[in-house]
Amino acid sequence: MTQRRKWTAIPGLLALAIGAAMLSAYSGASSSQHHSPVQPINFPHPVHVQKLGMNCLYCHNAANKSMDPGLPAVSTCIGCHNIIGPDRPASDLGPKRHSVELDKLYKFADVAGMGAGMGANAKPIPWVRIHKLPEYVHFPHTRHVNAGVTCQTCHGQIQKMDRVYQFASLNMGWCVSCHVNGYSAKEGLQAAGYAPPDSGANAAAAPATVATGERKKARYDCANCHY
Amino acid sequence: MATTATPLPGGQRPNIPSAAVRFPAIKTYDQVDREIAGTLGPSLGWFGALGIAILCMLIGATAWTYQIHEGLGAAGYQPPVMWGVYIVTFVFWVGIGHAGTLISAILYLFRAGFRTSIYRASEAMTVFAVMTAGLFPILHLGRPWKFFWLIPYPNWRLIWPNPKSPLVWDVFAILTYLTISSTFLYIGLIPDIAILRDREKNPIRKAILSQLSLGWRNSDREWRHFTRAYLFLAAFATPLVLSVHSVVSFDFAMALTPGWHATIFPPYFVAGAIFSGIGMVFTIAIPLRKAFKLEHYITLNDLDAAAKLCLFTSSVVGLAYLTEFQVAWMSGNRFEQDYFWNRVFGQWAWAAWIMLICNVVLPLSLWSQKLRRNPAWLFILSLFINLGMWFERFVIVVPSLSHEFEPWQWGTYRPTWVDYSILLGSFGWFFMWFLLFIKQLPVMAMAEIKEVILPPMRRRRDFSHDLTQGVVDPDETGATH
Amino acid sequence: MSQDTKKPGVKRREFLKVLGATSAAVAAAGCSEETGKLIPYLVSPDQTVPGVSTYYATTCRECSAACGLIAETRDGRAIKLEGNPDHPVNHGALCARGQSALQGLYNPDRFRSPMVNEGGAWKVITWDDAITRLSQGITQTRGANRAGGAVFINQHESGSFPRFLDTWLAGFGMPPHLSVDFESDAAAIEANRRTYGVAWPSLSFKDAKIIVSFGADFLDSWGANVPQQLDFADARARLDGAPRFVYIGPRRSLTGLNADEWIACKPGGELAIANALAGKGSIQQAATDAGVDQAALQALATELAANKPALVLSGVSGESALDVALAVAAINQASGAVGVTIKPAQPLTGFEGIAHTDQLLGAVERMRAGQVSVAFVRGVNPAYHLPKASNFADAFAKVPLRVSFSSFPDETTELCNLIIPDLHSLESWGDAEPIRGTIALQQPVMDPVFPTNSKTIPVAPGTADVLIQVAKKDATVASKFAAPDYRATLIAGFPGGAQALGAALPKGLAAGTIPARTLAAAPAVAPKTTSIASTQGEFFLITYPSPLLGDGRGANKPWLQELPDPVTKVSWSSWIEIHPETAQRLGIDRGDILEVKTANGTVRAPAFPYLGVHKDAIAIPFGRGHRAAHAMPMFDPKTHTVGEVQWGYGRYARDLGINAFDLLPVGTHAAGGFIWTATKASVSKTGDNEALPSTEGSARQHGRGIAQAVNAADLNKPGAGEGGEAKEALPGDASHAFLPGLRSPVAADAQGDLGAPTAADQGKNKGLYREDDIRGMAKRRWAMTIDLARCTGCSACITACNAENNVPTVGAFWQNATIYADQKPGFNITRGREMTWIRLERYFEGNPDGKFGQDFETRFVPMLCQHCGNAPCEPVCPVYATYHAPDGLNVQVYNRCVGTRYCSNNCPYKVRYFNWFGYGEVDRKQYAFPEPLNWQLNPDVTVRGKGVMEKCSFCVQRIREAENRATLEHRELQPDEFTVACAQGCPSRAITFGDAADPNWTVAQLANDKRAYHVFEELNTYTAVVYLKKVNHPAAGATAPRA
Amino acid sequence: MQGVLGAFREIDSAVEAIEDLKKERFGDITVFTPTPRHEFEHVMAHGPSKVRIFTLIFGLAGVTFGYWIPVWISDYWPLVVGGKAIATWVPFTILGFEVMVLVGGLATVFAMFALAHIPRLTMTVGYDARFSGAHFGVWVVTDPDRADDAMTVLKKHGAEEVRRER
Repeated sequence: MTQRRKWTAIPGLLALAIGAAMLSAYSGASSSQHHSPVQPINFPHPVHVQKLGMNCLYCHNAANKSMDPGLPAVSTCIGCHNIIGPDRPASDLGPKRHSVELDKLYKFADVAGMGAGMGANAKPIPWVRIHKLPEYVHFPHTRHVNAGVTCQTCHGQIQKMDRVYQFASLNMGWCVSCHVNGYSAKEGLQAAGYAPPDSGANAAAAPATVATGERKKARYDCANCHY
Repeated sequence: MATTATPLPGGQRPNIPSAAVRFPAIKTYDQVDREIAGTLGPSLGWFGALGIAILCMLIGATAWTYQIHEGLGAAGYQPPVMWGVYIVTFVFWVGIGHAGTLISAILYLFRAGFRTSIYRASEAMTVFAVMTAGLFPILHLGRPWKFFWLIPYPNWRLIWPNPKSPLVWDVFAILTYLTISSTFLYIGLIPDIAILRDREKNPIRKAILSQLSLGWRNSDREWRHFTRAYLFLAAFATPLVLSVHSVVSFDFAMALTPGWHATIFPPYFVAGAIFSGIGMVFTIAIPLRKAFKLEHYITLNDLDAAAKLCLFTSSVVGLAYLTEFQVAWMSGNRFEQDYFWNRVFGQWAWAAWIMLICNVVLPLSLWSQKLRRNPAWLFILSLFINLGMWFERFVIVVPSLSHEFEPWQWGTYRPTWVDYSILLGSFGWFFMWFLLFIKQLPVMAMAEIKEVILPPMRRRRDFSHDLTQGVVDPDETGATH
Repeated sequence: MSQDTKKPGVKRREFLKVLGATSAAVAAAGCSEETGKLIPYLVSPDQTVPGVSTYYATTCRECSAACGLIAETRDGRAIKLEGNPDHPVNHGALCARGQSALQGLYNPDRFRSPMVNEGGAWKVITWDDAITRLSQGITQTRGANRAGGAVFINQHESGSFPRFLDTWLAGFGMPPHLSVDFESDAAAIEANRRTYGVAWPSLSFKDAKIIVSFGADFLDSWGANVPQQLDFADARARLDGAPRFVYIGPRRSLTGLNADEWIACKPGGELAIANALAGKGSIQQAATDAGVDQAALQALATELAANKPALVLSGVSGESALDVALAVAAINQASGAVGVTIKPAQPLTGFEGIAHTDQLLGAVERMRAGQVSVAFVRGVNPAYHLPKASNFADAFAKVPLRVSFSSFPDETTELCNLIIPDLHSLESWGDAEPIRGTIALQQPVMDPVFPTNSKTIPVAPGTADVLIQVAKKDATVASKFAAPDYRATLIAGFPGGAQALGAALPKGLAAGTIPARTLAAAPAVAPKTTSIASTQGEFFLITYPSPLLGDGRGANKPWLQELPDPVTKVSWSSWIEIHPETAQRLGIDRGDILEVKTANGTVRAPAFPYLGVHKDAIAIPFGRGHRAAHAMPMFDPKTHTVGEVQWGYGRYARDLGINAFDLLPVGTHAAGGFIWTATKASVSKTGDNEALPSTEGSARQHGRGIAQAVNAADLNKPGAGEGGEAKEALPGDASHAFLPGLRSPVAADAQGDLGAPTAADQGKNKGLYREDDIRGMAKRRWAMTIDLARCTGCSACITACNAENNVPTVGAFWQNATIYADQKPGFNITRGREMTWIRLERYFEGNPDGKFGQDFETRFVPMLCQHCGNAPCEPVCPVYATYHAPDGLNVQVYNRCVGTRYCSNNCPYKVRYFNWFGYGEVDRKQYAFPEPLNWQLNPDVTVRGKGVMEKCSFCVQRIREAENRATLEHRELQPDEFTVACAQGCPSRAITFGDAADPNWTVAQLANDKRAYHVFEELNTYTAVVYLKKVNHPAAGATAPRA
Repeated sequence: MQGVLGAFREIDSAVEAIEDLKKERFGDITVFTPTPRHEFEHVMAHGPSKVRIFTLIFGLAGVTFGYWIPVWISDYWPLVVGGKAIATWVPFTILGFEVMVLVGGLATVFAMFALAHIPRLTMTVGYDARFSGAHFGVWVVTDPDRADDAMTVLKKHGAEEVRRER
């Protein structure tokens, strides 16, 4: 009466399952990191930021004074784009070409043609949201921006993204580690691709911690963000 | 085969733990195997009972599903009474569990002979009771789907439970208790499963049984380590059983609430737990010995001994009740005094008196030996004890909360059908497991019974020093060559 | 709000909808949830920064007082109403009703478009259609030459609109409108006019040496209650020379409960007393007539003589109302009150030109006679207010064209045949002259909530605009209405024109007067005074307007329905007050359903044994008992479709409680006012009993010292509270323990800068810790003081909290479980499941045996989370969902809570509230914020989901906001820079909030007041909420009971 | 491995058989008994079981771990609750105890498994189903030439059945 049974299999599998569950929980498998949805208009950050050198605050105008960064109104787009139409003549910027995206913009804004203002039945652009914190998390952009946290710290090299994707995991652990270990405005600037201002006016403008490169810690008890 | 207990000569009560008289009516190893293994075949009545149990469980499950969907408001909570039937029932079942461990572990250490026949059943009872109890803390959560947040596991939020909270102590205590007691049960079962395996004809069942028996061979080496390990497990389980209910009592004792905030709680709860457990053992064992015709295994001596234990714990509990009042009285603490007055003469008098009568007054009957040795009475009494102990927890939980510091927030409590269904369901769940158990696995430790009865001998041993002379008849030991 | 924010119009509103939806999402929702769409503005409005509040000054229209409002708007939605600090009338205070205006604005049962009743069936029409129909109707009437017979019944309001309306009416040859306010005290107004020549002089409680009130409930709804309350509180909070307050009347209202002495005369007895005090008639005679203790009366007379000036008020509503008022005026003049405590020089013009009930009844009679060609109703609900005895419905039906401008489906509107819903006052332009010489402006703080259904009219118009449109359609009238809309009309009429208006708008105030309407007294029916003595019944029936629902206008606002009545603490139900002694005699228990019968009608409602009502009387409040004319099914959120009309004043009001007007005869007193105490009634038990939805557990504090009081005499002992025997005089005085107790421990690691110990902490002042304890003391300790000498129990703080913190209302009958569960209004309240984070406990002291006696005292205690430094709730939470924040808050983390409810069990103050159902989850029937109520939700505060605990957070969102602002401006927080919602909303300034660790904050000083004490100090919880003892002014000889 | 198996009905005869086998220097003897009997323990004269050592070591490890978890947790994210110290060792004793029992108990069981060579994947030669019932088995490992002597010894002591196995 000899028998070999895989009696070891059951506990073994159980152990594996538990391990997997813990691992996924720990690695934040539930986060929507890296997802990069198709937008109604494929807005090229590189062109606006890198090529034209626009400041983030030009469009996201509340980022430094409000909880939420603010989204450019359609009129803001049209402000420039009723001069810069879909059809680009050949110039030092490059050869002549036609921009489909701007057509879309014109359709949304109900713009007859270049120079014309917004029409009567203009519709807002239904941008797809990428960076979303749960409702019970309160993230004041103003606090971070004014502490010298640059956009790139959380949003990645957004000025280089042809299509925006979620750079950080936005997990609580990710937030907290920065609050606990502190943040150096200097590195922030470097992340944004600037040399830290050593002297002159812009040094004065920048937060004091920039020059020193000291790491500024923040409160990390729950009620700082959850209320 | 022997069907009824053969009375001893002289009719006096021999309580001498001599192997010879432990089970006077059990003669041979074969008899043990035959009789106990014989109880395993499913019967019609068994199917009926199982059906009822499953039905009750389903009712409970439905109610729970509804409650999860609707929110806890579906239950009868009525602030300030934020804990109700669920916590009451939780403590009740944990308490039930304790007697099992007491009998199988503590009495094992004390070498109390009468444990042999009932410990398997009560150990099983422990495991299933704790399985039932374990459901309730989850069940009473506002967001039950988040219960695992109470367990310290590494997570990407980098946050952990609060080890200062009695509820986290509970998690540790209950989980440990469940693990250890089920291991203890299983270890004890291994040799018996081996017996079943060897008696089994049906190949499939045989295969399964030989899996469960882990290839146990009864070799001397196995027995040697087995007995040692069993001893140590018992040694662990003994303080564990004391700690678990102390921890449960901390849920209350650590709070500020008048009627909860008392240092007497741990011993008081442990005594209560064992008391209620013995009650449940009676409720289970007495019908069992009748149905399975095992009266000569669970003898009147055993019941008698258990009844004494019951009487003892009952009086401990009674003393605890009195002490509570005395402490409140002498504390000079207005809140305590108001509360305890309200408990016995106020809105909750009815519950308090049910508790006192069932737990303190009725068990006094056990001073009479006649009643101690009367299974019918023990069974009825045990039902009262179960009721009384449920109400003890009710009296501790609900009235305290309904009559706290803030008079403006004094209230009352009325459960709804959801509470009742889930309470019913818990009994269904418990008995479902228990019924399944008794027909799949032996309700008595065959190997251990063999250990205490006379081994087959070729030569007649001299029992002249033993007052039970003549009990052992060489012709019946089958030692005939 | 300048009109360019209007440009985005409809599409803008789409955006708002999205916001509304997202902000209503729930804490319980997981982290990786469906990420939504981001809808940008089309044109971003200047002024507003997304996510930052904008504040607009405007005027409150909930009652005649016209208080000043500051409306907080976020991303184009009004989310909170607060008092305008610069306003001359309310000085920044605001009552519960005023704050609840928001729920009128966002009421889910508001009409979304005009409707017409054709052949008994209602159908929705476009705005253009509505306006056309209206002008056609009017043209026909004029054609038939019956324009003279028109009646326009308007909710009374001050400002330009009445005159504008009269001009409009006159343009079509119609008589001036009736400006009706059911809550106004005609007798007082008439007496004032005769004595001082103004309708309502402003009152000064501060300057009075003694205050006597003949049933004038100046803290409930009599007169301009907000300024009165503020002034009263200031007067009483003075530690020396505070005036005693004596209340004379058969029922102790909220005002009466705040009195030091109650003289319980029987209804109608006031006249005798007033006359006696005025010197006409003997005290002894008066005592016997009024059935009161002669000694008390004598004492009062002498006291009045001794303390001048007095402030004596009359708010009696009986047949003798006017006589009492005149007698009272005489007393005032005798004690030299005029010009000191009563200031005719600064009249509250809001009370001018109120048409009284006799005039309204006159109109009704003309309707019945068929003389009325067209009737307009705006904001008034006569079908509910006029007793059944007046058969208003029949009379009204005789009018061919019945136009309603009401926004809500009330009883009268249902009887009309054309509905052109008005805009809410927060959506429309207007003005008022609350006090002579000051113009208060009313500007729209947001776009109309509901889009228009018309191509040509981009934004839903208000009544004024509609009238202008109608006028423009008529050649003869058009000339008078050149201005495009009412706003333009206002600017035209405004002294200084657009320039000045623009300048005035930010503060919402301007100097100047609004020309009063030239009022020809509308024909009235002769006063039908029915002598109460002649009526049948063993009890006097006292009816009174509820301090919260008023005469019934508030009934459709869940906040007000849920807010426990300040006196009886009952919500979501009507009740019948009867004295315990009488109740015992008749074997009536609390909640027994009584049947009250008068010659005019019968009602059934649960009994509420109440110490404060005369033993020969029963009292029933107005406000509930709204009914649809035709039987309407109970509201069911499952089957209900958005926009479906909920007749009977909406889902929250219909079939809820009883309408006390049904019991009353049509009686008007000499001043033309409606008589509330008009008849006797007989009471009988019906045998059934229902639990009253009340938040009251035990009305006695069993000597537990929750609400402590001290007699003024003891208080003024030299050196009270500074140790020694003076301590005896102030039991529970613990000021010595405060500042240390009010320090707040932080974790060994500093938690940012908060951990840095202040100089005070070096070595000593470790609060509850040993000096060598490793924990540092935080820099901050947010704390609160509540002055019970100021608190009047008005409950405005609760509404303020509800509005600020998205606290759900749970009392509607559908907010209960589904299967086999009572669908009863207030069920959850009966079960003690109310959610209000701050509650007002009302404890009675004295008169324990419940016998009829006048010497019982009432103490109100606002009870909220005490934010203990040593909080019992914290260590028991298994998941750290509640803990002690470094800045001293006891924090509740909703998204971490698993709902063990252990914290609540362990909280001695019982101030934690559990979400038994998904009150905050959109798709549930228990959802507390049905569209568009959810537009009001505060985006800064998480809406809690099913199964989590919640509680007062000390408005942590406001703290964060202030901190953010400070850092943005690179500075530290300034002392008293901001405050929390309840403190801000408290009309009597009883609550002070701030940083107790910094002596520059007011709260730190108040915490050391000699009246200060902690509740349950013996539990060593080191609460952050410090109460200041109530101060009693017992009559000479008597001593107030104390706990 | 081969040897001789004898099945006895009576315990005393089995014991005597073993004694004789030992006298005759037969090697590795295994007894199969339905229930642990001291008679066999004496005659086999094994030393005490090693399980105790595992129990001790893992018990101590458990209590250490049980203290360490809560201390580390509290210290990892220091939040003040109820004004208590961050790491409060007194209540942590409870966790320490529970974890000690858990780890110690399980360790004991696994030690028993390891030492007793269960679970075993195959029932090795020599076992007979009767030995869980009412029979005592004596299994002697011998080389074939001495098998007969062993069998005689067993028979002599009244073994019910004696057979060779391989």
